[in-house]
Order: sequence, then C-alpha cells, then structure tokens
Amino acid sequence: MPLLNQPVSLSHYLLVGAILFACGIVCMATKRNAIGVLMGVELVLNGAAVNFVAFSAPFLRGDAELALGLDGHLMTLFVIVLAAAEAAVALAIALCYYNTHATIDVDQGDELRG
Amino acid sequence: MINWHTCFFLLFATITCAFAVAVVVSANVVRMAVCLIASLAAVSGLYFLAAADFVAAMQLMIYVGGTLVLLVFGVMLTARGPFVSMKITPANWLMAGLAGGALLILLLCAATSVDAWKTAAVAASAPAAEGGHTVAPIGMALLGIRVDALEQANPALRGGIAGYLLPFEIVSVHLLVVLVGAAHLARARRRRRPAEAVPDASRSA
Amino acid sequence: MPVERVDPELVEFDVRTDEMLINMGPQHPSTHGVLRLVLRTDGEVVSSAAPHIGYLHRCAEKIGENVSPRQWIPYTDRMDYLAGMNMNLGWAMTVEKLMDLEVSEKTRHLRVIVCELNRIASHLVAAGTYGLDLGSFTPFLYCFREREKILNLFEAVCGARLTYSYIAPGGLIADLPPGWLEACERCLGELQAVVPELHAMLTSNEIFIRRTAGVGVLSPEMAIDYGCSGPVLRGSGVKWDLRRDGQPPVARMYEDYRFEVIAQVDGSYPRDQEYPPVPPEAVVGDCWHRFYVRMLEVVQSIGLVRQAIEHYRRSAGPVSEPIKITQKLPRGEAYLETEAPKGQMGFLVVGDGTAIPWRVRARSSCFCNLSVLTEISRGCLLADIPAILGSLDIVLGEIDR
Amino acid sequence: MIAEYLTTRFGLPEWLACGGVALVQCLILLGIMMFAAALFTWMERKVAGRIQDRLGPTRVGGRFGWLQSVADGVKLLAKEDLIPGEADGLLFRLAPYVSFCAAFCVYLALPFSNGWVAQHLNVGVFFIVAIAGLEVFGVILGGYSSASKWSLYGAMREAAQVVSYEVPLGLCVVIPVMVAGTLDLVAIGNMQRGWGVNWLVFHNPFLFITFFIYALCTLASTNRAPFDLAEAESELVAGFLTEYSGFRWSVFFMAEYGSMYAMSGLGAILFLGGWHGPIPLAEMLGLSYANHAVLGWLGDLLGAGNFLCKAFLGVAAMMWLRWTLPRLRIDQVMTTCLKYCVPLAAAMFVGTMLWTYALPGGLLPRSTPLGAVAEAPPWTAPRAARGERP
Amino acid sequence: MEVGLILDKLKQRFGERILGADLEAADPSIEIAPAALAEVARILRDDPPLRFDYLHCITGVDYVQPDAKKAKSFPWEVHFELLYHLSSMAHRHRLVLRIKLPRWQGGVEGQLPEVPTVSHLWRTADWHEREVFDLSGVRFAGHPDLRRILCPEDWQGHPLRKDYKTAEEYHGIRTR
Repeated sequence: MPLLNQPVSLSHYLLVGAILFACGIVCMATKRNAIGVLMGVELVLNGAAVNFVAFSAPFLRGDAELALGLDGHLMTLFVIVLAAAEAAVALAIALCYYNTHATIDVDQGDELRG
Repeated sequence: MINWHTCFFLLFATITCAFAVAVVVSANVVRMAVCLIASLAAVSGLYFLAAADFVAAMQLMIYVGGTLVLLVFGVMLTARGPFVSMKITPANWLMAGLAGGALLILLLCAATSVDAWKTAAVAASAPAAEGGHTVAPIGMALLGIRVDALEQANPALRGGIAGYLLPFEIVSVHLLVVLVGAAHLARARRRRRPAEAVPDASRSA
Repeated sequence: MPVERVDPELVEFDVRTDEMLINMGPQHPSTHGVLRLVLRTDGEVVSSAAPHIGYLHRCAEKIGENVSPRQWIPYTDRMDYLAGMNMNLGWAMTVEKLMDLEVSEKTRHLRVIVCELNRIASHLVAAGTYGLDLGSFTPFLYCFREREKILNLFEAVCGARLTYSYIAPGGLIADLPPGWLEACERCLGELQAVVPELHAMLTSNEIFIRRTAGVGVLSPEMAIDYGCSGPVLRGSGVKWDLRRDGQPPVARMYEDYRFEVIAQVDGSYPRDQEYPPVPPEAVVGDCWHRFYVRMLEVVQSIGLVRQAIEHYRRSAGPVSEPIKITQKLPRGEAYLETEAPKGQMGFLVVGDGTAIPWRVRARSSCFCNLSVLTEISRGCLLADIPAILGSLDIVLGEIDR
Repeated sequence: MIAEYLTTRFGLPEWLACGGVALVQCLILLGIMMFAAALFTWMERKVAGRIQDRLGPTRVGGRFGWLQSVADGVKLLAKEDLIPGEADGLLFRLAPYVSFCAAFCVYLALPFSNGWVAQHLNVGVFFIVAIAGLEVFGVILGGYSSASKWSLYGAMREAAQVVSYEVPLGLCVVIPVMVAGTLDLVAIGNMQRGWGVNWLVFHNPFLFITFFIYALCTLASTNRAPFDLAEAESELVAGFLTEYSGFRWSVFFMAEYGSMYAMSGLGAILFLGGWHGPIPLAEMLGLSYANHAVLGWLGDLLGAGNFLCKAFLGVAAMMWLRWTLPRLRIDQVMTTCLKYCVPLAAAMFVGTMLWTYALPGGLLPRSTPLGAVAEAPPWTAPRAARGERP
Repeated sequence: MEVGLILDKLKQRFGERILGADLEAADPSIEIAPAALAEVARILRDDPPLRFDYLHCITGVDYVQPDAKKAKSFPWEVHFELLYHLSSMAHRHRLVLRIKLPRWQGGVEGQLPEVPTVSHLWRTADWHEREVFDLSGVRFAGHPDLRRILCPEDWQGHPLRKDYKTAEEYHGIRTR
C-alpha cells in the first residue's frame, strides 16, 4: 500500500470520494425505505463534492497549475445547495407517498396512481 | 512523513468511510441517519483540510445543519413499527454489492492512475493550517468577478474561467421553486372525521 | 373581534402524522394531582381529551355514612384541601339546615372572615399554578408567599395549616386568639400590594394573553349545561354567585356585606376598583377571563374580610358551640350548596334519627367543571391542554372524594 | 505560535508540539466550559431565587452556596442511571455527548480576546453558527431514542424550532458580517475598538434592531425560556429529557449552558464590541504590543475580561427572561420566527446594506474593515501577509 | 315559582305519573314515576316559566338495613331513591325530583334498577349518572357511555349500596 506512506495527496481524497460514491450506490440499490434511498443519494453527491474540492486544491497535486481552484469550490457549493433542494423535494415526495400509501417501502410504489 | 495534515486526513477519512459503510450496512433507518450525519460532518473536516474553508462551513451549516435535520425529521415522521428496519434479501445484497464493488474498483483505479495526483506539491500542512481564505473570492465569483484568476498564466484556463452570476441566480430561483413545490407536495389530503366536522359552540363563540 | 382559533380542519393540511394516543398523567406535572387525560393527538393538535378520574377516590361518602357529622368534618377538609374552611362551612351549614340550627352573629362574621381568607388562598394557588402551567415559575412563588401568610393566620386560629376542621355544625371550635385581627389586617394590606404585581406578571403579560385569550372558550349556555360553577361559570359571563344568589342560609350569611359578583356582563366588569384592562384578544369564557375573574375575586374577598372584621368587632357575645359528636340528627334530608372558591360545593345529608347520617353526598364543583374539559379542548394544541386545565382550577381531592 | 516556539526553542518535533498545544487548548476550553456550566448552575439558582423573592442556595460551601454546583454534580453522579427498556440503547447513550460535543466545538473558533482563539478560522462566524446548529441532533436523538411519546414530542418541537430559527439567526449574523466585510471573528472584534460608540450595535439603527432579533433567535436556538418548548415541563413532562437521569442528564445540561455562553459570546463579538470595553482603557493605558509584548498581553487579558463579562451579562439576561416570562406555544414560536423574525431580519439586512452604501464609514469616523484586519497583532495575521513563504 | 305551582303544572300535564310531593320539607320535592323521568325533565328544562336550566346533583340513596337486628327499627320501607336537585338561574327557584326504584330490577339480586337518562338534557348528568351507576348501582337507560368513573373499571359491586361487601382482595392487594 504505497499510498499510506506518502503525504496526503489528491489520490487520497479521490479514494475517499470513491468509497463514498460506491457506498451511496449500494445504499440506493439495497434500501427499501424511501428515506434510506435518499440517504444513498446524499452519499453519492458528497462523493462527487469531495472530488471537486480535492481537484481544486493546488497543493495536493504535482501539477498545481492544473488545479480547479475556485471553480471546484463553487461547484461544490452548488452541489450542496442543490442537494438541499433535492432533499426537500424528495422528502416531500416521500411524505406524500407515506400519506397516501401508509408505507415508506419503495418496492410497493409500483403503480402510477397518486 | 507524518504531519498533522496526514493525521487529521486519516482521522476524517476513516470516519467518513466507516460511517458511510455503516449507512449501507445498518438496517435501522434512524441509525442510518445518525451514521450519515457523522459521515458528512467528517467530510466537512476533509474540506477544511483541503483549504476549502468556506465550503466546509457551508457543508456543516447547510448540509449537516439543514438538510440532514430535515432528513431526520422525515425519518421521525415515518419511522414507526415495520418501517424502522426493513429486511433486504441476500440476492439484493449480492447484486448491489457486485455493482458497487465494480464501480469502486473502477474509481479506485482511476483515482490512482495519474502520477501527478499522487504527489503533493508542497508539504500539505502549511496551506491547510492557514485556511483557504476563499470567502471573499467565492463571493466575488458569485457576483461574476474572478479575483483569483487575474494572474492566471494559462490563457486556455483564463479563457475558460467565467463568473458565476448566472448560475447563482438560476440556483436561487431554483431553490425558491423547489421550496414552494416541496411545501405543496407535503400537504396531506384533508381528512374529515364526522366527530370534528360538527362545529362546536366554543368555536363559534 | 375575530379570534385566531386553532381549527383542526385548518391545521390538518400540514404534514400528516399518525394519530397518537397519549396518557397525560396520572403522573404529569400539570394535571394538578392524579388526573389522567387520554389525549388523541395528531401532531400537536389534540382532537380529543378524555379525563379519567378516580385515582384519589377515598370513599368519603361511604365514610360519612359511618361517622357522625362532627366526625366527618376532617374528611371534608380533605376534599378541596386548598380551601378546607369552605368545605367545612358547606358541610356545617348543611347539617345546620337539617337540624334547623342558627348560629350567633359573631360566629357568622367569623366564618366569613376565615372562608374569604381561604378563598384568597385558594385563588392564589390557582393563579400561581396557572403561571406554572404556562411555564412561568416566578408568580407561583409570589402567590405561595402570600398564601403562607394566610396559612399562618389559620394556624393561629385552629392549629392547622391545611386541614383545619375549624368550622363545625353549630358553630366554630374556637374563637380568635388575641391580636389575630390586627395580624389579619396587616396581612390584607400586604396582600393588596401584591395583586398588582401578579397582574403585571400574568394578567397583562403579552405572552400570557397570547397563551390564554381565545383558548378554551366556554359559552355561558354550555357552562350552565355542564353544571359549571364558580369562576368557571362567571368567567363565561354569567353573574351568578351563591353568596348573593344562594339558598337562604348562604345568602343570609353575606346579607350585610357589600361586594361585587365578578363577571363580564354587557361587555364590562364591575368597576368598583382599578383593574387591568381586558385585552382585545380575549373572548368571554376563555382561559384569560377565568383567570381574570379569580384575580378580581381576590380583591373582592380582601374587601369582604375587611368588612367582616368590622362586623366581628361590633358583634357581642361568644361564638356558637358546635354540636356534640353524639348529637342525634332529625329524620329528613337537606341539600345545600355554598360558594366555595372552586365553585358551588353541595352537600346532602339524610338523617334517620340517630347520630350517624343515613346518607351523605358531596356534590363537587370541580367534578362538573372538569367534565367540560373534553368539550372546550377539542381541536386545541397540546400546549393548550395545561392552559385550559389550569384555568378550570381543579383539585382532585374534591373530584374523586 | 507557541508550537513554533516550542519547536524552535526546545527542538520538539512539530507534530508533538502542535499536538501538545492543541491538547492544552482543548483542556483549557473544556475547563472554561465546565466552569461556565458550574457557575451558571449556581447562578441560575441564585438569580431565580432573587427574582422569586427568596435566597437561593445559602448553605453548601459557605455563605452564598458556592459549592452548590459541586453538590449538584455529586448528586447527579450518584443518581441511578436509567435507560428505558424500549429505548435504542446506543443512540440513547450517544445523544448527550452529541449535544455536548457540538456545544464544545463552538468554543474552538470563539476568540476570547484579540487573537486568543484555539483555531483562528477566517470563516469563524459561519463555523460557529453551523456547529451550534448541530446541537439539535443530540436533542433529536435523545428524544427519539427514549421510546417515550413525550420525548418524541420534545424532539419534534426542537427539530422544527431550531431549523426554523437557524434562518433568522443566520440573517442576523450576516448583517454585522456585511458591515465588517469579513467572516473572521478576530477581525470583526478588532474593528470595534475605541469608544463604545464604535460597537457594531451602534453602527446604524438597523444593526441596533438586529441585535435584539439576534438575542431572540439565540434564546430560541439554545432552547431557553420562553422558547424552551422541547423541554416544556408543564406540557411534555420534561420533553426530550423525560427519560434521562443522572450523569447523562447533566451532560445535556452542561451543553445547554455551554451553548448559551457561546452564543452570548458570539453576540458580544458581533454586536457589542467583543473584547473592547466601552472605554478604550487598554489604549489609554498604553497596553499594546507596540509598547511591549507583556503590556500587549495585559491588554489582551483586559480584553478577555471584557469579553467574558459581556457574555456573562448576556447569560444573565437570558436567566432574567427565563424567570420572568411564560412560555410560548409552538405555533406562536413558529409564527414569531417566520412572520416576524425572518422578514424583520431581512429588512434589517436591506437597511444596513443601503446604510453602508450611503455612509461607508458609519456615522462616526472609524478604520475601514480591511484596515482593521491589517492592524491586528502581527501573529494573528495570515502568514502570507507577514511576508513569509509557506 | 313556588313548588306548589310547579306541582300543579306537572300534575296537569302528567297526571298519574306524578306520584307525590313533599312541599313542607327544607328542600321541597316532587316524586315522579321512573319511566316519566325523561319527559318530566324535558318539560322542567324547556317550559319557559319553569326553565330548570341547572342540574346540581344526582344522588342515589339506598334504603335498606342489612343488619337484621336493626331492621326492625328501620324507619323507611326498603327501596332505592334517586334525587335530582334542580334549579333555575333565570327564575331563581329550585326543586328536588324524587324517584323511587326497587333495589333490584324485578327483585332479582344483582339486576340493577333502570331509569331513563337525562344526560341529553343536562350535559352535567353525564358524569353524575356515571357516578351514581358506579357507586350506587343504577343503570341509566340511553346513557351514551355508562362506565365506572371513580372506581376501577373492573371493580366488583357498588360501594354505596348498604349491603355492599368489600371484596377480600383486588388484583392480589388485600383490601381489609
């Protein structure tokens, strides 16, 4: 494991992002609870956001001039804000679903009826 | 070389990943929410380490303090009896595990594929300890002025750098629409119970 | 003035949650004893509140059938234990009515003194605990401090601070000790100064008004229908006070006293003194008015005690002696209600010619006042339940007997 | 700074020096927080007692009941530690510490005097507001995991209340930040040096009103009466604390006092001049680094005393309110927030914006914000500004 | 209105079903047939000159001497009595309605006597009737929710009956 011996670099951050991302995917795939699925989405978004932040830090990489700089930060900010919006809507849908179907199991929501 | 940046990176990265895995593994939705909170709070620590102080504060404030409270609220509204923990079939696990594992391997390969990414340019602790001082530039960028890129050497990059005024506006309008939509969606159908449909004297008084 | 009422139909469009049944009590800080309310709630909205009583049932009526009227006096103390004097008085006068006894003038005025003092004490507890119910701790201690002074007076009279057994059928167990009247007057003076303080902390406090005005509105018709009495009835704008409108023995007791029956009639309260203004948000019959009536009655009672002290000083002769324990009761029955602090406390006694009554019945005012809770708390918020319950001012000892 | 000194003077490895300093700083902050909690427990009893026309504690530890908090602590530790059978044991145990950690983390970025801060963040304001908002998780978890309906009610109320009040609180915090032009608390504090009129609260009428909105939102976000709906002992038995007892209960309690003090401190820095007194005593006496390092240090010490006093007074005001006012109802709490606080704070924001546009320096001549940053003691400025290469 | 006049009025209307009156007592009373209670009560409440809008109390009195030795000197006949204390706030008069019932319905021990409810006329009767049912053992026909109110729901017997025997134990708790 050469990465463990090195000072922290971009790759380290990318690894964390990858793990978050994969966890999010698995979470989305396995959870039957609508809110559980939502949590998976949050993990995926954060995985992406970690990557953005990592790419924008010039001191983490050998080719500092290629760093994203502020753009990465700004993209992350947009991700955060949009994730909040997404969570609000998704939660509203989940509650609406819960109110009409009296369950939160997404597997049972297979009809196109409100 | 062990320095504090490494130390804290390992700490936060471990917390992040461990709790992310816990979110996946845990069957109880309330515990999932708790793990998610811990995981995302640690992510904000990673942002601090990557000298993205404003983003880190925002992550804490909006994500952890706002979105996740909302999520927990949703959990509490719906988590009762059978929905607290729902069983997942092994086949489901297998499929998801395979897909996730494949994706993870792919991403790991990609993450370690570029040599320049594996070597930190400077001792990483110094800029991180200083914090990024990104607040003012980010604010200016959102207003369409890139104070950080004025001396950008690479003309290709300088050409590609634009202000973020328009996206900022779009996002703000988007947020408004989303909030209105969410408020509308969450309205429950009005129920009438005969016992309550009768107006009692106290209300007409 | 239209009042913002929490209408269950209006609130329900909010995020729907499951209906929940909650037991409020029997161990709960604001049920004023061992009352259990079963609340059916939808989020914060209470769709129904059903009182379950009986946790303090001590078979007082059954005991009354096995002891003589003198011996039952201590049991009346333990009904409304915040107004033992008034309980004593109710029972004593009922037995006197059955036996057709008259008490001396001095006894009558002395009874007025202690009963009105006890009314003040009881209303102080009601006001203090009401503050507590609304989350304000300080008025509670102010009220108890003043009540303590009254209890000191009672202790000097009869040796007890809570269960007095002072008024007995036929008279009183003792006359006043020397110097008592002066102490009493001093106490009244101090009390008079405290009332404005309480008005400032509660009655005219903005948050207090918001919490109580328009909450738990009890219409006068409903109040009469449910047999409500006392400040609960008067808070609904019904000018009815047994001290003025009661059966002859009760009305006669107060016959040469000047006092106002506190109730809002034709949109205004009696104006014999300076009272804080009625806020525009308040609706007759709401929690605020019930509380206000109590506070104003404290002032009236102070005046009554002052008058009674004058009367007492002028009347000669000894106080009447109570009947003996072995005193035989005539055959027949007598029912009498007196104006206790919480409302009309009625006693029924059926005599069979022996010293032990054949049947004793206590009609509790709080019992009736509490029964209206379900009606006036429909569709209120969870936080309104203590507000409404506190404004009804119940004592479980009296409800459960 | 001290770490650098240790490294250069004693040749300690950097990680050890930094770690040691960090540990000491944490311990000091923990000590401050614990001491504040203990002091406020005692003070709350005394203040309540005095307001209620009684004495409060008088016996434990001598004349004024000094040791009452210790006695309370001993009692709480000795109490039986109950976990309801139906409760989610792990979360139930975890919840108090979540609250406590959040309250504690606030202190990490809170400057006590000019540069006396554990971690100097240039997003200090946001960091504090964000971390303080995390305290709600402990309450929600505790309420949820207790498996009691009353606790659940408390948790739901807390969640709804805190999330709502975060909005006006954030707005109120942003207004002085806008005037100061920085999120750095040390810089904001240093801007307000000089006479008391330089305090941001007197900067313009809008900020003056903002201060009171901030105070209101602080009450709500720290769960103090009249906004203590999550606890609401007359309605919800004890709300989210219903099932807690003994040590865990006291941890919640310490978190509450800790965050009260922190939020008052934040208010003191943002509005009330931070560590600068109404009279610039330190400047008059020449207590500055320009004269001598020790004198400068003394000046900072004076500043710290100033700051602690202001925060302390804020807490005292909170206590005063608690023992005076009845509790609001949940719909009134939400109405206060959404109908009054948010629009009012937004209006103050616009007002201040226009004011600063029209009168950039405020009514009184003052140093510009960016100038104030530069004038901070040399070691608080970023290293780059000192001309060093990282 | 004087009780005598009320009596005349009721007699005009209900004739036979007004069984008697005691106008001399401290609390004048009118005795009516149990079956007529609901109708009489409605008239008492709604008739404008009567307007008995306030029901103070419902009392059940058990007239029986369980002690055989004292039974000889028992001054009343064995029966059960219900007393309704009514008054009118509008007219300031009052009245006691008296209803005599057998101690047990049809003389069968354990069969509670029955009277029509008045809880639809005076809401306060709701709880008072529950209390009388609970403690004295009278069944109020038509009562919406006739449950025990003061004693536990599974309590045996009606304690204010003179022949009530306390159970030895209640849920394993000794009661004596």
